[in-house]
Amino acid sequence: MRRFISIVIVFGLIMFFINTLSLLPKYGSVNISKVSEAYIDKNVNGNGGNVKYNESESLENGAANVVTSIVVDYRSFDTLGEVTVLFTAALGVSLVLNGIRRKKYGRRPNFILRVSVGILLPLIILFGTYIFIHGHLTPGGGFPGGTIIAAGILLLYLSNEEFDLSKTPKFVEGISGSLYIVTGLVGLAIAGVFLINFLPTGIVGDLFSAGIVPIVYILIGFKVGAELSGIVADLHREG
Amino acid sequence: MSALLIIIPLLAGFLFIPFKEKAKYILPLVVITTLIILLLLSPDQTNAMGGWKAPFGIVLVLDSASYYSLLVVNIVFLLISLMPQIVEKGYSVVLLILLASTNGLVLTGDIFNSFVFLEITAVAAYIIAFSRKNPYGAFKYLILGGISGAFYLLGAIYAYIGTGSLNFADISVNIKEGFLPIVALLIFIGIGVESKIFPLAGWVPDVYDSGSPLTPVILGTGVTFTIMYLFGRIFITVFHGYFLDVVFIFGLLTIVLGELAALRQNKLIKALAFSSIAQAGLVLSTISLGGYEAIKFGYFHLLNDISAKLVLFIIAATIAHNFTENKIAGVSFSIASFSLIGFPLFAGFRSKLLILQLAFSKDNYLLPAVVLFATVIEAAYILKWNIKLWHSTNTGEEKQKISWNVNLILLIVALLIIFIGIFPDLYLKMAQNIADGLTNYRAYVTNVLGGM
Amino acid sequence: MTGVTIFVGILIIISAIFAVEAKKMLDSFIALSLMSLLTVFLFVIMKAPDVAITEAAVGAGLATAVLVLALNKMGGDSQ
Amino acid sequence: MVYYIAFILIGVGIYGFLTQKNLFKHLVSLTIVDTAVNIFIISLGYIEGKEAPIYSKYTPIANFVDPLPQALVLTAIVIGVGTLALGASLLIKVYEKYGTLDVEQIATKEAEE
Amino acid sequence: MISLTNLILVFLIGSIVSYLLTKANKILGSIFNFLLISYALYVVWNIKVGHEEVLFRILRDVERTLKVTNLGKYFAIVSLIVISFVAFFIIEWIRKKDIKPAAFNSFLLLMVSGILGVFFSNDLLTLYIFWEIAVLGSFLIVPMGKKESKRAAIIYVVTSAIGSYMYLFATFSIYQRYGILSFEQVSQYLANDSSNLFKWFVILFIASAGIAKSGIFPLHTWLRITHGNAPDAFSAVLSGQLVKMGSYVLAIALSVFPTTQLFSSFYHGVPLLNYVLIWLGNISILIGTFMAIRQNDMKQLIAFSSIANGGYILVGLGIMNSIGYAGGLFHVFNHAIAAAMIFLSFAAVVYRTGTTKIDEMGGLIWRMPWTFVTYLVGIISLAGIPPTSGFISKWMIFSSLVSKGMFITLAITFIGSVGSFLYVFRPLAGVFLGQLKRKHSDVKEVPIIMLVPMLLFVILTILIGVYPKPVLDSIVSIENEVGIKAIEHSGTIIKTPLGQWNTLTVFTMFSVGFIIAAILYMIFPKGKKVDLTDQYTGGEYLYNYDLYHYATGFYRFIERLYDKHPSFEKLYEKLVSFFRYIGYFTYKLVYKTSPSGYVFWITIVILILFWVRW
Repeated sequence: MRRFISIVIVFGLIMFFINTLSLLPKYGSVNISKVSEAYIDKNVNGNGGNVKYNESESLENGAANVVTSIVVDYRSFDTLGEVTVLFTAALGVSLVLNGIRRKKYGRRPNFILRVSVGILLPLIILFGTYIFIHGHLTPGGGFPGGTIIAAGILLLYLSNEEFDLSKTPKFVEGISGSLYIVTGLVGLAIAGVFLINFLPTGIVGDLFSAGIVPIVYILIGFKVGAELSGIVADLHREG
Repeated sequence: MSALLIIIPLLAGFLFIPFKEKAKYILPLVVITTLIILLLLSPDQTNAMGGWKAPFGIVLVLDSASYYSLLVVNIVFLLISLMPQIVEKGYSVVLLILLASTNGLVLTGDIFNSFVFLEITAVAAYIIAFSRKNPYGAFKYLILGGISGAFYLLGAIYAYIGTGSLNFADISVNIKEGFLPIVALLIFIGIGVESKIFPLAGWVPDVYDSGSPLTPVILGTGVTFTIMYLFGRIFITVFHGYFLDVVFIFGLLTIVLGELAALRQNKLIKALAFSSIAQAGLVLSTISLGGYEAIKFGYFHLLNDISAKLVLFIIAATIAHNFTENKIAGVSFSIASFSLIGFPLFAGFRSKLLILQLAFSKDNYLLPAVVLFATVIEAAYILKWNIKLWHSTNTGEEKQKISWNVNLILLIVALLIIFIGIFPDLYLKMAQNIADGLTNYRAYVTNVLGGM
Repeated sequence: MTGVTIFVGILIIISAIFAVEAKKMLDSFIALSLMSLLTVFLFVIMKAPDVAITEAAVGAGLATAVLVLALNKMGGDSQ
Repeated sequence: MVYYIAFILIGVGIYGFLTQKNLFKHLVSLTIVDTAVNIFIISLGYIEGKEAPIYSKYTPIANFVDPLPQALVLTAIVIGVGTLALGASLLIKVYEKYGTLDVEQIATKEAEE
Repeated sequence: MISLTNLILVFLIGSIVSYLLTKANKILGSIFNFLLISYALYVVWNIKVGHEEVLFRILRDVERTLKVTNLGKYFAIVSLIVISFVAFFIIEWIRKKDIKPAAFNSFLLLMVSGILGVFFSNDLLTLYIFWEIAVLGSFLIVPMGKKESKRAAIIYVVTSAIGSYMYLFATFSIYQRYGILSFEQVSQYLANDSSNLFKWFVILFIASAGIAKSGIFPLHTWLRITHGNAPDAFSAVLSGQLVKMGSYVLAIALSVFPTTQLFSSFYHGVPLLNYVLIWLGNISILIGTFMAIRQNDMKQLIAFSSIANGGYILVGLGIMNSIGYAGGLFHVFNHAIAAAMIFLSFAAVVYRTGTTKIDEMGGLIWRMPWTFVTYLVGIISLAGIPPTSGFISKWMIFSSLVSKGMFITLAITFIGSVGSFLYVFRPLAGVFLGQLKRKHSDVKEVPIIMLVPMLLFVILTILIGVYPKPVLDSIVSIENEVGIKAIEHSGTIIKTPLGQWNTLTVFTMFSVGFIIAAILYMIFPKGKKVDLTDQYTGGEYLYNYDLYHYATGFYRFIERLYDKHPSFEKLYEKLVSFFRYIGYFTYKLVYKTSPSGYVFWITIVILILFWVRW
């Protein structure tokens, strides 16, 4: 009986959403809004124009990856909010599960796991850092890079019983978070606008291009990595 | 410059994460600095984040409405930060984040940014709502908040598709014709859960009764005001009062059923939680009467309700039995409850009177009937608690004495309630400015989009 | 291209239904991570590599890990 | 037609909420709803025959899909995980207090208090 | 001579001062109270009628004014007399009782400031504001009584809230329709308003505040609990004075807004609205009388008598011919004094014996003679026996009923007064006559300070009974002000359509008869005083002679006639529990459910809005 009612309700809900389809453009034939048009051509302030990989120089935002340019430069305030959500979640998890000792799994991790972690860990850490350093060039950025590092930490937790992060993730998290805000404040001090891109943006596609975008993404990478490994550590504590 | 209001508490939060316990002492300092900055700022300015002008980048709007709302929210936070007794170990950092996110919610001029700040407030609220005694309430709140966040996000996306950009002013000016109903409905669901509207706000009694005194105090006053402000900003400035007739009906439902449900509660905090639901419903239905006067009186009543709730929740959470030892707490509790019911010499009377007069002038006979019926019920259960606490014979074994600073704050707010009852101009002027800012959306649009 | 999208879409829905209906908790978590992986694939088809990597790392990777760890902390699959 | 997939997924998520008794399943359904919303947002940005929004050797000139929904989804995914992590830890506490995760048993235990 | 506004402010500040004073020393604070109230009586006594003052401004365009009218002045004097006497009584009474003295005194002054405001406000909203202050003041004192008074306070506030909120609803609809609130303007606008329905709605809703407060039929249940359990001295004020505020609003609703002009006459010149109100009065007379007979607690007994007398006043006011209206107003005075007098004597009895149950007492006449005298004169006035003032007002009401030809109402009021003989006699016999209980043998008379106000009341009743001129003069001035043909009277002679009535001759006749009876009592040998234990009981020695006290179940034979009477208190309790059930239902359904319940409600809201919107 309960199943039947919920099916009817769900069907009604889907009909509600489908009814809105008449408003939406057909799948695949969306016309780009004026805002994203400006983001792609990088001429929000009007001095953009046709951007060409490896040629166009010192644009208003040098990031090759347009999504990263939106996430870290055009709508950087969102990301600040985003990082705070993760920060509060990690803080919440540590407040809720205020365990003290490291929880032992009770059985020695088997041999294959321990050996493969020894091999895989440096690769994972390297790959994670690669992602958030090249955030403004290749897809991915602070968030996936940090998560990959945290996955590495998780592997460490699984592979040996005594491993435990003490307060280090808290410090890394605190420092990288406040550095991110400080870069924003420097922009406020120099140009009177918070989170402005005060460094030269260089050639699109170079490693050292796009002003503060790579710096901010690296900081976010550290912060997310520290927070998520903090969450993993808390899940491994008890008592 | 207005970004500093959000950044400073955030920076303090980030810096103090490694030593959470010490954060209790810098919380008042941070709140005072934000207050000073706020007083230095001039009310109508828009700051584009990252230097990108309005529809493209994110914009923080500081007009008369957000200026005074910020003032109220920061003062509430200041009062709470001056009472370290009610803030448990390690929760001051969460309070810092909550202050940043409430300031952000008030200031932001971008719909997706308001979604992010709403999520931060929600996550911080889940943590505050958690307590060893009642983790289930916090979990239910989390699920409800998650779902409402998803719907709010859907609403934001439909608004983006409808107008091409995410900026409030842009949406209010050129949202395509058919999109308004769907966007208004989804945003209504998203905010409805937080603003305690009847069927959506199932989490309120369990969360307010979570045992730690901080939860009801901060959620009942600071966060409620911010959410009500956001409600006004979106449904009046952006949607030009489109969805308000539906909200009116939901508001009435909230008042009646909120009061009735309060009638049978045997715990004081739960009864007060339902009373705050009912008062929120009253504010919403007054606002949705439409027109400048309605909004002004709605927020005036909200201010009165918040000052009364601040006192009631602190007392309900700290000492829940007789007042014979701590007289000041008893007196301020009675003053706050009389103001809630609307006895003449107190603030609540003024706002209820003005609301009734407004409803009659709009030939709406339903709202006054509901308000008066609800006040009769409210009088019944609040006065029952008043008497039970004043005349309770069981001198509780744990002789809980309220410390002096909590008593001082209770007294100040109680005297403020009486002062407003006699000279209501202080709150009225604030409510007037908020109503000004919210209603003339032409000024808002030109202010934000620079006359585009 | 549309044939592949539809196929992946249907697979996602099936794995989601399985995740909801599964009796044992662990099966539903695995179904959930399968669904995340399929969504990653869908994002790649829809030309959104950034989101694909994030979903892969965060959605499939960490979400499932957190759920399994929490389940483990509660004494295995007792329900 | 990806819209239909997204809507059906939201339906499945809500169905999961309405029928399931185990609180963990509610967390799973919440993730499903979040993923469904993300799919819906990305599908609104997809344009037939356009490339991923990254300037690179293969796509030097701007012939891109709409990048803004992708930026928004980036944030939405991480918010989803944040809530999930907090939800899981709250669940652990609920389990410690009530000894079960079944909604009915918790209701009966709560009624006893 | 300070203005009214300052007088009210003095009382507001006075309440704080008296709180501090009584904290310092109980007696000092109560004396301060008494002096302040008697000063107020002095100010009100010689305030000039028509004197007007602007108080303060709430709604922008209509400023609040205070105006002294004859009606207001009359009611204020009656109330202040009662309260000042009770305040004098409290000076001694407050020492022994276990209530919180400081709070008691300060809230008493707060209530008096509210009362002053009510009687002198010139428009509907100021009256509401001061009405609420008076309710607040009295609400704070009531729970200081016995255990049951905690619940009584809630019922009291809720009932008066129902009444005053209907009143407020009517006030705002008047303000919305005419834009003005002062009594004269409103009555003019009402007079030439076309829609009959609106007039009915407004008058009935305004009268509802009076009905709630003076305990008329539908909203009468709070009187028994509140008067029965409030602190003893305060229930004198409560029934003597607060109930009269309700009659004041009824008087306004009936006479200031002249119902006779507003509505066509329905029955011998009495409009239909008045007729309905008169019938409400009748029902409350019946309820009051029949329920009073059953009561075993003396304070609750007199509470029911207040319901009955409230009914008398409403019947009097409702008839709206000169003699009936005058009768109603005069009865306000009489009942205020009589009820206050009786309650004070009960307070004295409780002060000494500590119980209010009639069957636990007996034979107190030997120990407390003066209290007995007060009580005796009080019930004589309440029952309406000639030498006291009570008779005049009842007689006026009877004659107006006869002249109007409303014989059913006449029959009911007659049953009411006969019934009042019955129920007033019960405490007399149970408490004062009969055998003195052994545990009360050491009871002494109450201290002198408590006796003075009681005896003053006695003198006042008899004086007005003999020489009603001052009260009749003010009634004449009220009737002229309200536009009803004034009654002609000269000193002690009252002319009515049925002939005239000279109080002086009646008094002389009665005193002569009284003296003769006293002489006979002296001459003839008094009966042999028989000690209770001197009983011939067939060899079984009587140990516990209390059994012979016949106060228990005094009117058992009458009560058996209507044992299964419909009780309105239970009806209202069922109503409250119905609301409580709705609350429980919503709480269980929406707030206490599992997360799937919450999601269910969200989807339901979406579907409803979807279905409604498209």
